[in-house]
Amino acid sequence: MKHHTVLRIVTKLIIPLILLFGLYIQFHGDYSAGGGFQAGVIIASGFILYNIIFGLEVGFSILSINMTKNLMAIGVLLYIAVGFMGIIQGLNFLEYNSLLSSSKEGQLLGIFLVELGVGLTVSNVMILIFYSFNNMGEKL
Amino acid sequence: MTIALLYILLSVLIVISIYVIISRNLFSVIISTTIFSMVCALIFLLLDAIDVSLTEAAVGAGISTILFLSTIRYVDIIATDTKKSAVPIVILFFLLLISISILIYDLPEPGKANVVNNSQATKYYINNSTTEMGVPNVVTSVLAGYRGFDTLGEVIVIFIAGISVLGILRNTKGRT
Amino acid sequence: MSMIEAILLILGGVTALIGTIGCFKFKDFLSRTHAVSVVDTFSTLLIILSLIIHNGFTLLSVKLFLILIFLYITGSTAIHVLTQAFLKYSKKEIIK
Amino acid sequence: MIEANIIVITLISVALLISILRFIFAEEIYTKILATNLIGTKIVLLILLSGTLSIEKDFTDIALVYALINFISTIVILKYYEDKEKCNEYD
Repeated sequence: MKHHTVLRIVTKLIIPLILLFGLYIQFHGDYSAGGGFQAGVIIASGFILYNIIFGLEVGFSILSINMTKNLMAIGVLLYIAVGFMGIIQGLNFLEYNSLLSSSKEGQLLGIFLVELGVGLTVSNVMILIFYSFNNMGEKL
Repeated sequence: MTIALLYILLSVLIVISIYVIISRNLFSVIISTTIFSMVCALIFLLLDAIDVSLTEAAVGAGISTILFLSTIRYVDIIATDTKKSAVPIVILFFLLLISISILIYDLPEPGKANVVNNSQATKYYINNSTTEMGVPNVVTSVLAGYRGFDTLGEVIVIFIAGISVLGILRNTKGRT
Repeated sequence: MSMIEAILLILGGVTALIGTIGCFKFKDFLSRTHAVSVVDTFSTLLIILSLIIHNGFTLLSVKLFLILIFLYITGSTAIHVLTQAFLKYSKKEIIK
Repeated sequence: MIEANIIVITLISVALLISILRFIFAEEIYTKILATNLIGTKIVLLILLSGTLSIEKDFTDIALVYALINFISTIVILKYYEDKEKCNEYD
Protein backbone atom coordinates (compact mmCIF):
# COMPACT_ATOMS: atom_id res chain seq x y z
CA MET A 1 0.00 0.00 0.00
CA LYS A 2 2.89 2.36 -0.66
CA HIS A 3 0.99 4.41 -3.22
CA HIS A 4 -1.30 6.00 -0.62
CA THR A 5 0.72 9.07 0.36
CA VAL A 6 -1.69 10.38 2.98
CA LEU A 7 -1.96 7.00 4.64
CA ARG A 8 1.83 6.67 4.88
CA ILE A 9 2.24 10.06 6.55
CA VAL A 10 -0.63 9.50 8.98
CA THR A 11 0.66 6.04 9.89
CA LYS A 12 4.04 7.53 10.74
CA LEU A 13 2.19 9.86 13.12
CA ILE A 14 -0.08 7.18 14.61
CA ILE A 15 2.31 4.24 15.19
CA PRO A 16 4.24 5.81 18.13
CA LEU A 17 0.91 6.67 19.77
CA ILE A 18 -0.30 3.08 19.43
CA LEU A 19 2.89 1.63 20.90
CA LEU A 20 2.89 4.18 23.73
CA PHE A 21 -0.73 3.37 24.52
CA GLY A 22 0.07 -0.34 24.54
CA LEU A 23 2.84 0.28 27.06
CA TYR A 24 0.43 2.38 29.15
CA ILE A 25 -2.04 -0.49 29.28
CA GLN A 26 0.77 -2.90 30.14
CA PHE A 27 2.24 -0.97 33.05
CA HIS A 28 -0.89 0.75 34.32
CA GLY A 29 -2.81 -2.52 34.51
CA ASP A 30 -2.42 -2.65 38.30
CA TYR A 31 -4.45 0.51 38.75
CA SER A 32 -6.98 0.54 35.91
CA ALA A 33 -8.25 -1.81 33.22
CA GLY A 34 -5.70 -3.77 31.27
CA GLY A 35 -2.83 -6.17 31.64
CA GLY A 36 -0.27 -8.13 29.72
CA PHE A 37 -2.60 -9.92 27.34
CA GLN A 38 -4.42 -6.84 26.05
CA ALA A 39 -1.22 -4.81 25.82
CA GLY A 40 0.51 -7.54 23.85
CA VAL A 41 -2.33 -7.71 21.37
CA ILE A 42 -2.42 -3.92 20.91
CA ILE A 43 1.34 -3.66 20.38
CA ALA A 44 1.19 -6.56 17.92
CA SER A 45 -1.60 -4.94 15.91
CA GLY A 46 0.33 -1.66 15.76
CA PHE A 47 3.37 -3.47 14.45
CA ILE A 48 1.26 -5.42 11.93
CA LEU A 49 -0.22 -2.14 10.65
CA TYR A 50 3.33 -0.89 10.06
CA ASN A 51 4.19 -4.09 8.20
CA ILE A 52 1.09 -3.89 6.02
CA ILE A 53 1.73 -0.33 4.92
CA PHE A 54 5.51 -0.29 4.46
CA GLY A 55 6.04 -3.89 3.34
CA LEU A 56 7.31 -7.00 5.06
CA GLU A 57 10.97 -6.34 4.20
CA VAL A 58 11.03 -3.19 6.32
CA GLY A 59 9.35 -5.12 9.13
CA PHE A 60 11.94 -7.90 8.97
CA SER A 61 14.74 -5.35 9.32
CA ILE A 62 13.19 -4.16 12.60
CA LEU A 63 12.10 -7.48 14.13
CA SER A 64 13.29 -10.59 12.33
CA ILE A 65 11.60 -13.99 12.59
CA ASN A 66 14.40 -15.43 14.71
CA MET A 67 14.05 -12.51 17.10
CA THR A 68 10.31 -13.13 17.55
CA LYS A 69 10.98 -16.81 18.24
CA ASN A 70 13.55 -15.92 20.89
CA LEU A 71 11.40 -13.25 22.53
CA MET A 72 8.33 -15.45 22.83
CA ALA A 73 10.40 -18.13 24.54
CA ILE A 74 11.93 -15.50 26.84
CA GLY A 75 8.44 -14.41 27.93
CA VAL A 76 7.43 -17.90 29.09
CA LEU A 77 10.83 -18.45 30.71
CA LEU A 78 10.52 -15.16 32.63
CA TYR A 79 7.17 -16.30 34.01
CA ILE A 80 8.54 -19.68 35.10
CA ALA A 81 11.68 -18.11 36.55
CA VAL A 82 9.60 -15.82 38.76
CA GLY A 83 7.73 -18.93 39.91
CA PHE A 84 10.96 -20.75 40.77
CA MET A 85 12.26 -17.78 42.78
CA GLY A 86 9.60 -18.69 45.34
CA ILE A 87 10.81 -22.29 45.55
CA ILE A 88 14.44 -21.20 45.97
CA GLN A 89 13.48 -19.03 48.91
CA GLY A 90 11.57 -21.81 50.62
CA LEU A 91 7.98 -20.99 49.63
CA ASN A 92 5.53 -22.47 47.12
CA PHE A 93 5.72 -22.18 43.35
CA LEU A 94 4.57 -18.71 42.16
CA GLU A 95 4.51 -17.20 45.66
CA TYR A 96 5.95 -13.72 45.43
CA ASN A 97 6.04 -12.77 49.12
CA SER A 98 9.80 -12.94 49.62
CA LEU A 99 10.99 -11.36 46.36
CA LEU A 100 11.67 -8.09 48.17
CA SER A 101 12.06 -7.14 51.83
CA SER A 102 8.41 -6.36 52.51
CA SER A 103 5.66 -8.79 51.54
CA LYS A 104 3.50 -6.22 49.76
CA GLU A 105 6.32 -4.89 47.59
CA GLY A 106 7.28 -8.44 46.74
CA GLN A 107 3.76 -9.09 45.50
CA LEU A 108 3.84 -5.92 43.38
CA LEU A 109 7.18 -6.83 41.80
CA GLY A 110 6.01 -10.39 41.13
CA ILE A 111 2.81 -9.27 39.42
CA PHE A 112 4.78 -6.73 37.35
CA LEU A 113 7.28 -9.33 36.11
CA VAL A 114 4.59 -11.91 35.37
CA GLU A 115 2.57 -9.42 33.32
CA LEU A 116 5.73 -8.46 31.43
CA GLY A 117 6.28 -12.10 30.52
CA VAL A 118 2.68 -12.50 29.35
CA GLY A 119 2.94 -9.36 27.21
CA LEU A 120 6.19 -10.44 25.55
CA THR A 121 4.86 -13.89 24.69
CA VAL A 122 1.48 -12.77 23.37
CA SER A 123 2.77 -9.93 21.18
CA ASN A 124 5.54 -12.03 19.63
CA VAL A 125 3.28 -15.03 18.99
CA MET A 126 0.78 -12.79 17.18
CA ILE A 127 3.54 -11.18 15.07
CA LEU A 128 4.99 -14.63 14.30
CA ILE A 129 1.62 -15.98 13.13
CA PHE A 130 1.19 -12.91 10.91
CA TYR A 131 4.67 -13.36 9.44
CA SER A 132 4.21 -17.05 8.74
CA PHE A 133 0.92 -16.51 6.93
CA ASN A 134 2.14 -13.59 4.87
CA ASN A 135 5.61 -14.28 3.49
CA MET A 136 4.82 -16.79 0.81
CA GLY A 137 7.57 -18.87 -0.70
CA GLU A 138 10.16 -17.64 1.76
CA LYS A 139 12.02 -19.88 4.12
CA LEU A 140 10.99 -19.28 7.71
CA MET B 1 -32.00 3.44 30.38
CA THR B 2 -29.00 1.11 30.41
CA ILE B 3 -31.36 -1.89 30.28
CA ALA B 4 -33.12 -0.54 27.17
CA LEU B 5 -29.79 0.10 25.43
CA LEU B 6 -28.73 -3.42 26.38
CA TYR B 7 -31.80 -4.95 24.74
CA ILE B 8 -31.25 -2.94 21.54
CA LEU B 9 -27.65 -4.12 21.35
CA LEU B 10 -28.59 -7.75 22.01
CA SER B 11 -31.13 -7.67 19.17
CA VAL B 12 -28.41 -6.21 16.93
CA LEU B 13 -26.25 -9.23 17.82
CA ILE B 14 -29.02 -11.62 16.77
CA VAL B 15 -29.48 -9.80 13.44
CA ILE B 16 -25.76 -9.90 12.70
CA SER B 17 -25.45 -13.59 13.52
CA ILE B 18 -28.37 -14.46 11.21
CA TYR B 19 -26.60 -12.47 8.48
CA VAL B 20 -23.40 -14.45 9.11
CA ILE B 21 -25.31 -17.70 8.54
CA ILE B 22 -27.10 -16.54 5.38
CA SER B 23 -24.27 -14.72 3.63
CA ARG B 24 -22.20 -16.68 1.11
CA ASN B 25 -19.28 -14.28 0.74
CA LEU B 26 -16.39 -15.01 3.12
CA PHE B 27 -15.18 -11.43 2.99
CA SER B 28 -18.42 -9.93 4.27
CA VAL B 29 -18.71 -12.70 6.87
CA ILE B 30 -15.35 -11.65 8.32
CA ILE B 31 -16.35 -7.98 8.32
CA SER B 32 -19.59 -8.82 10.12
CA THR B 33 -17.75 -10.80 12.81
CA THR B 34 -15.72 -7.65 13.40
CA ILE B 35 -18.93 -5.67 13.94
CA PHE B 36 -20.21 -8.47 16.20
CA SER B 37 -17.15 -8.12 18.45
CA MET B 38 -17.48 -4.34 18.57
CA VAL B 39 -21.12 -4.49 19.73
CA CYS B 40 -20.23 -7.29 22.16
CA ALA B 41 -17.54 -5.16 23.80
CA LEU B 42 -20.03 -2.33 24.28
CA ILE B 43 -22.38 -4.78 26.03
CA PHE B 44 -19.57 -5.89 28.35
CA LEU B 45 -18.84 -2.25 29.15
CA LEU B 46 -22.48 -1.62 30.04
CA LEU B 47 -22.36 -4.61 32.41
CA ASP B 48 -19.31 -2.99 34.14
CA ALA B 49 -16.92 -5.75 33.04
CA ILE B 50 -14.23 -3.37 31.91
CA ASP B 51 -11.29 -5.77 31.49
CA VAL B 52 -13.36 -8.21 29.45
CA SER B 53 -14.51 -5.35 27.26
CA LEU B 54 -10.93 -4.27 26.60
CA THR B 55 -9.94 -7.83 25.72
CA GLU B 56 -12.90 -8.28 23.40
CA ALA B 57 -12.16 -5.02 21.59
CA ALA B 58 -8.47 -5.79 21.14
CA VAL B 59 -8.67 -9.49 20.34
CA GLY B 60 -12.05 -9.93 18.69
CA ALA B 61 -12.13 -6.82 16.53
CA GLY B 62 -8.43 -6.23 16.01
CA ILE B 63 -6.15 -9.20 15.77
CA SER B 64 -8.61 -11.93 14.77
CA THR B 65 -9.77 -9.90 11.73
CA ILE B 66 -6.15 -9.60 10.62
CA LEU B 67 -5.46 -13.31 11.12
CA PHE B 68 -8.68 -14.44 9.40
CA LEU B 69 -7.94 -12.26 6.38
CA SER B 70 -4.35 -13.55 6.25
CA THR B 71 -5.67 -17.09 6.34
CA ILE B 72 -8.16 -16.72 3.51
CA ARG B 73 -5.49 -15.08 1.39
CA TYR B 74 -3.06 -17.91 2.14
CA VAL B 75 -5.50 -20.67 1.21
CA ASP B 76 -6.81 -18.71 -1.80
CA ILE B 77 -10.56 -18.94 -1.33
CA ILE B 78 -11.57 -15.34 -0.98
CA ALA B 79 -15.18 -15.50 -2.10
CA THR B 80 -17.16 -18.65 -2.68
CA ASP B 81 -20.76 -18.68 -3.83
CA THR B 82 -22.06 -22.15 -3.12
CA LYS B 83 -25.49 -23.23 -4.24
CA LYS B 84 -26.29 -24.94 -0.94
CA SER B 85 -29.33 -23.40 0.77
CA ALA B 86 -29.00 -21.94 4.25
CA VAL B 87 -32.46 -22.99 5.49
CA PRO B 88 -31.41 -26.02 7.65
CA ILE B 89 -28.73 -23.98 9.40
CA VAL B 90 -31.22 -21.20 10.12
CA ILE B 91 -33.71 -23.71 11.58
CA LEU B 92 -30.92 -25.19 13.73
CA PHE B 93 -29.96 -21.67 14.84
CA PHE B 94 -33.48 -20.89 16.00
CA LEU B 95 -33.81 -24.22 17.85
CA LEU B 96 -30.56 -23.48 19.66
CA LEU B 97 -31.71 -19.94 20.42
CA ILE B 98 -34.99 -21.15 21.94
CA SER B 99 -33.37 -23.87 24.03
CA ILE B 100 -30.68 -21.54 25.37
CA SER B 101 -33.23 -18.87 26.25
CA ILE B 102 -35.23 -21.46 28.20
CA LEU B 103 -32.08 -22.55 30.04
CA ILE B 104 -31.16 -18.96 30.96
CA TYR B 105 -33.99 -18.86 33.52
CA ASP B 106 -32.06 -21.29 35.74
CA LEU B 107 -28.93 -19.16 35.90
CA PRO B 108 -28.39 -16.87 38.90
CA GLU B 109 -28.92 -13.17 38.38
CA PRO B 110 -25.65 -11.49 37.36
CA GLY B 111 -23.90 -9.32 39.89
CA LYS B 112 -25.98 -10.27 42.96
CA ALA B 113 -23.97 -10.68 46.16
CA ASN B 114 -26.08 -13.37 47.85
CA VAL B 115 -25.73 -16.00 45.12
CA VAL B 116 -23.85 -19.17 46.11
CA ASN B 117 -21.16 -18.66 43.45
CA ASN B 118 -20.29 -15.19 44.71
CA SER B 119 -20.34 -15.93 48.44
CA GLN B 120 -17.02 -17.62 49.26
CA ALA B 121 -13.94 -16.87 47.18
CA THR B 122 -15.11 -13.66 45.52
CA LYS B 123 -15.72 -11.99 48.89
CA TYR B 124 -12.23 -12.98 50.04
CA TYR B 125 -10.63 -11.52 46.91
CA ILE B 126 -12.56 -8.26 47.14
CA ASN B 127 -11.83 -7.77 50.84
CA ASN B 128 -8.16 -8.77 50.91
CA SER B 129 -6.78 -7.76 47.51
CA THR B 130 -5.66 -4.28 48.50
CA THR B 131 -4.14 -5.26 51.85
CA GLU B 132 -2.37 -8.43 50.69
CA MET B 133 -1.29 -7.50 47.17
CA GLY B 134 -1.27 -3.70 47.14
CA VAL B 135 -3.00 -3.74 43.75
CA PRO B 136 -6.22 -1.71 43.47
CA ASN B 137 -7.50 -3.58 40.39
CA VAL B 138 -8.94 -6.84 41.70
CA VAL B 139 -8.94 -8.49 38.27
CA THR B 140 -5.18 -8.11 37.91
CA SER B 141 -4.48 -9.44 41.39
CA VAL B 142 -6.71 -12.48 40.85
CA LEU B 143 -5.25 -13.13 37.40
CA ALA B 144 -1.57 -12.81 38.22
CA GLY B 145 -1.51 -13.34 41.98
CA TYR B 146 -4.14 -15.66 43.40
CA ARG B 147 -4.63 -17.67 40.21
CA GLY B 148 -1.11 -17.39 38.82
CA PHE B 149 -0.94 -21.05 37.90
CA ASP B 150 -3.95 -20.76 35.54
CA THR B 151 -2.34 -17.80 33.77
CA LEU B 152 0.86 -19.80 33.36
CA GLY B 153 -1.20 -22.48 31.59
CA GLU B 154 -2.79 -19.88 29.31
CA VAL B 155 0.57 -18.42 28.32
CA ILE B 156 1.91 -21.88 27.53
CA VAL B 157 -1.17 -22.59 25.39
CA ILE B 158 -0.51 -19.44 23.34
CA PHE B 159 3.17 -20.38 23.05
CA ILE B 160 2.27 -23.86 21.77
CA ALA B 161 -0.17 -22.30 19.28
CA GLY B 162 2.64 -20.15 17.88
CA ILE B 163 4.97 -23.15 17.64
CA SER B 164 2.40 -25.30 15.86
CA VAL B 165 1.54 -22.59 13.29
CA LEU B 166 5.25 -22.31 12.60
CA GLY B 167 5.57 -26.06 12.26
CA ILE B 168 2.61 -26.38 9.87
CA LEU B 169 3.55 -23.52 7.56
CA ARG B 170 7.32 -23.99 7.51
CA ASN B 171 8.89 -24.79 4.13
CA THR B 172 5.68 -26.02 2.52
CA LYS B 173 5.80 -23.48 -0.30
CA GLY B 174 9.56 -23.15 -0.46
CA ARG B 175 10.30 -26.77 -1.32
CA THR B 176 7.60 -27.72 -3.75
CA MET C 1 -26.55 21.49 34.04
CA SER C 2 -25.86 24.33 31.70
CA MET C 3 -27.81 25.14 28.58
CA ILE C 4 -24.79 25.15 26.26
CA GLU C 5 -23.84 21.56 27.05
CA ALA C 6 -27.35 20.26 26.37
CA ILE C 7 -27.64 22.19 23.10
CA LEU C 8 -24.25 20.95 21.87
CA LEU C 9 -25.08 17.38 22.86
CA ILE C 10 -28.46 17.30 21.14
CA LEU C 11 -27.03 18.97 18.01
CA GLY C 12 -24.38 16.25 17.94
CA GLY C 13 -26.97 13.49 18.21
CA VAL C 14 -29.15 15.03 15.49
CA THR C 15 -26.17 15.37 13.12
CA ALA C 16 -25.24 11.72 13.75
CA LEU C 17 -28.77 10.63 12.87
CA ILE C 18 -28.89 12.84 9.76
CA GLY C 19 -25.56 11.55 8.51
CA THR C 20 -26.64 7.96 8.97
CA ILE C 21 -29.95 8.51 7.19
CA GLY C 22 -27.97 10.10 4.36
CA CYS C 23 -25.71 7.08 4.20
CA PHE C 24 -28.79 4.88 4.00
CA LYS C 25 -30.69 6.85 1.37
CA PHE C 26 -27.99 7.87 -1.12
CA LYS C 27 -27.63 5.73 -4.22
CA ASP C 28 -23.90 5.59 -4.98
CA PHE C 29 -20.76 5.17 -2.97
CA LEU C 30 -19.20 8.62 -3.29
CA SER C 31 -22.30 10.41 -1.98
CA ARG C 32 -22.36 8.00 0.94
CA THR C 33 -18.81 8.90 1.90
CA HIS C 34 -19.92 12.51 1.99
CA ALA C 35 -22.69 11.66 4.48
CA VAL C 36 -20.43 9.52 6.66
CA SER C 37 -17.82 12.27 6.90
CA VAL C 38 -20.39 14.46 8.67
CA VAL C 39 -20.73 11.88 11.44
CA ASP C 40 -16.98 11.32 11.65
CA THR C 41 -16.07 14.96 12.07
CA PHE C 42 -18.92 17.26 13.04
CA SER C 43 -20.91 14.98 15.35
CA THR C 44 -17.86 13.78 17.31
CA LEU C 45 -16.67 17.36 17.66
CA LEU C 46 -19.98 18.54 19.13
CA ILE C 47 -20.48 15.62 21.52
CA ILE C 48 -16.91 15.51 22.85
CA LEU C 49 -16.85 19.30 23.22
CA SER C 50 -19.98 19.09 25.33
CA LEU C 51 -18.48 16.37 27.53
CA ILE C 52 -15.29 18.44 27.96
CA ILE C 53 -17.34 21.46 29.09
CA HIS C 54 -19.24 19.20 31.49
CA ASN C 55 -16.09 17.81 33.12
CA GLY C 56 -14.13 21.03 33.41
CA PHE C 57 -10.33 21.06 33.23
CA THR C 58 -9.40 17.59 34.54
CA LEU C 59 -7.40 14.55 33.41
CA LEU C 60 -10.59 13.13 31.95
CA SER C 61 -10.95 16.19 29.70
CA VAL C 62 -7.39 15.81 28.45
CA LYS C 63 -8.10 12.17 27.56
CA LEU C 64 -11.32 13.19 25.81
CA PHE C 65 -9.38 15.79 23.82
CA LEU C 66 -6.87 13.11 22.79
CA ILE C 67 -9.74 10.89 21.62
CA LEU C 68 -11.12 13.81 19.59
CA ILE C 69 -7.79 14.41 17.85
CA PHE C 70 -7.34 10.70 17.21
CA LEU C 71 -10.83 10.32 15.73
CA TYR C 72 -10.30 13.35 13.52
CA ILE C 73 -7.04 12.08 12.07
CA THR C 74 -7.98 8.43 11.63
CA GLY C 75 -11.57 8.88 10.46
CA SER C 76 -10.68 11.31 7.70
CA THR C 77 -7.73 9.19 6.60
CA ALA C 78 -9.78 5.98 6.47
CA ILE C 79 -12.47 7.56 4.29
CA HIS C 80 -9.86 9.18 2.03
CA VAL C 81 -8.08 5.86 1.47
CA LEU C 82 -11.38 4.09 0.86
CA THR C 83 -12.42 6.63 -1.77
CA GLN C 84 -9.06 6.43 -3.52
CA ALA C 85 -9.25 2.64 -3.67
CA PHE C 86 -12.80 2.87 -5.03
CA LEU C 87 -11.74 5.28 -7.78
CA LYS C 88 -8.83 3.06 -8.75
CA TYR C 89 -10.38 -0.40 -8.70
CA SER C 90 -14.13 -0.11 -9.06
CA LYS C 91 -15.65 -1.58 -12.20
CA LYS C 92 -18.71 0.66 -12.22
CA GLU C 93 -19.03 3.89 -14.18
CA ILE C 94 -18.84 6.97 -12.00
CA ILE C 95 -21.75 9.34 -12.44
CA LYS C 96 -20.41 12.73 -13.36
CA MET D 1 -27.37 17.01 31.51
CA ILE D 2 -28.72 13.54 32.25
CA GLU D 3 -31.95 14.09 30.27
CA ALA D 4 -30.05 15.41 27.25
CA ASN D 5 -27.69 12.46 27.61
CA ILE D 6 -30.55 9.98 27.43
CA ILE D 7 -32.06 11.68 24.38
CA VAL D 8 -28.73 11.58 22.57
CA ILE D 9 -28.14 7.93 23.46
CA THR D 10 -31.56 7.11 21.97
CA LEU D 11 -30.77 9.05 18.78
CA ILE D 12 -27.41 7.37 18.34
CA SER D 13 -28.79 3.88 18.95
CA VAL D 14 -31.44 4.46 16.27
CA ALA D 15 -28.60 5.58 13.98
CA LEU D 16 -26.69 2.39 14.91
CA LEU D 17 -29.66 0.26 13.84
CA ILE D 18 -29.91 2.13 10.53
CA SER D 19 -26.22 1.66 9.82
CA ILE D 20 -26.51 -2.07 10.57
CA LEU D 21 -29.26 -2.19 7.93
CA ARG D 22 -26.99 -0.28 5.54
CA PHE D 23 -24.28 -2.88 6.16
CA ILE D 24 -26.60 -5.81 5.51
CA PHE D 25 -28.24 -4.44 2.35
CA ALA D 26 -25.06 -3.06 0.77
CA GLU D 27 -24.44 -4.24 -2.75
CA GLU D 28 -20.64 -3.78 -2.95
CA ILE D 29 -17.79 -4.36 -0.54
CA TYR D 30 -16.69 -0.71 -0.33
CA THR D 31 -20.03 0.31 1.14
CA LYS D 32 -19.68 -2.48 3.69
CA ILE D 33 -16.28 -1.20 4.80
CA LEU D 34 -17.73 2.32 5.01
CA ALA D 35 -20.59 1.05 7.17
CA THR D 36 -18.10 -0.72 9.45
CA ASN D 37 -16.24 2.54 9.94
CA LEU D 38 -19.52 4.31 10.68
CA ILE D 39 -20.56 1.70 13.26
CA GLY D 40 -17.17 1.96 14.95
CA THR D 41 -17.46 5.73 15.30
CA LYS D 42 -20.99 5.36 16.69
CA ILE D 43 -19.80 2.86 19.27
CA VAL D 44 -17.02 5.18 20.42
CA LEU D 45 -19.63 7.90 20.94
CA LEU D 46 -21.93 5.47 22.79
CA ILE D 47 -19.09 4.43 25.10
CA LEU D 48 -18.31 8.06 25.93
CA LEU D 49 -21.98 8.91 26.58
CA SER D 50 -22.83 5.84 28.65
CA GLY D 51 -19.58 6.22 30.59
CA THR D 52 -20.89 9.45 32.06
CA LEU D 53 -23.98 7.58 33.27
CA SER D 54 -22.16 4.61 34.78
CA ILE D 55 -19.89 4.44 37.83
CA GLU D 56 -16.79 3.31 35.94
CA LYS D 57 -14.11 5.94 35.42
CA ASP D 58 -11.86 4.10 32.94
CA PHE D 59 -14.10 4.32 29.91
CA THR D 60 -11.83 6.75 28.06
CA ASP D 61 -9.13 4.07 27.77
CA ILE D 62 -11.60 1.72 26.15
CA ALA D 63 -12.84 4.44 23.81
CA LEU D 64 -9.25 5.12 22.73
CA VAL D 65 -8.64 1.38 22.12
CA TYR D 66 -11.82 1.34 20.09
CA ALA D 67 -10.87 4.29 17.89
CA LEU D 68 -7.51 2.66 17.29
CA ILE D 69 -8.83 -0.81 16.50
CA ASN D 70 -11.46 0.68 14.19
CA PHE D 71 -8.77 2.40 12.12
CA ILE D 72 -6.54 -0.67 12.01
CA SER D 73 -9.31 -3.05 10.96
CA THR D 74 -10.56 -0.67 8.23
CA ILE D 75 -7.09 -0.34 6.72
CA VAL D 76 -6.39 -4.07 6.94
CA ILE D 77 -9.68 -5.11 5.31
CA LEU D 78 -9.10 -2.58 2.53
CA LYS D 79 -5.53 -3.82 2.00
CA TYR D 80 -6.52 -7.45 1.55
CA TYR D 81 -9.44 -6.51 -0.70
CA GLU D 82 -7.11 -4.37 -2.84
CA ASP D 83 -4.68 -7.29 -3.16
CA LYS D 84 -7.48 -9.49 -4.41
CA GLU D 85 -8.55 -6.84 -6.94
CA LYS D 86 -4.96 -6.53 -8.20
CA CYS D 87 -4.79 -10.31 -8.72
CA ASN D 88 -7.99 -10.16 -10.76
CA GLU D 89 -6.59 -7.33 -12.87
CA TYR D 90 -3.47 -9.18 -13.97
CA ASP D 91 -5.21 -12.49 -14.67
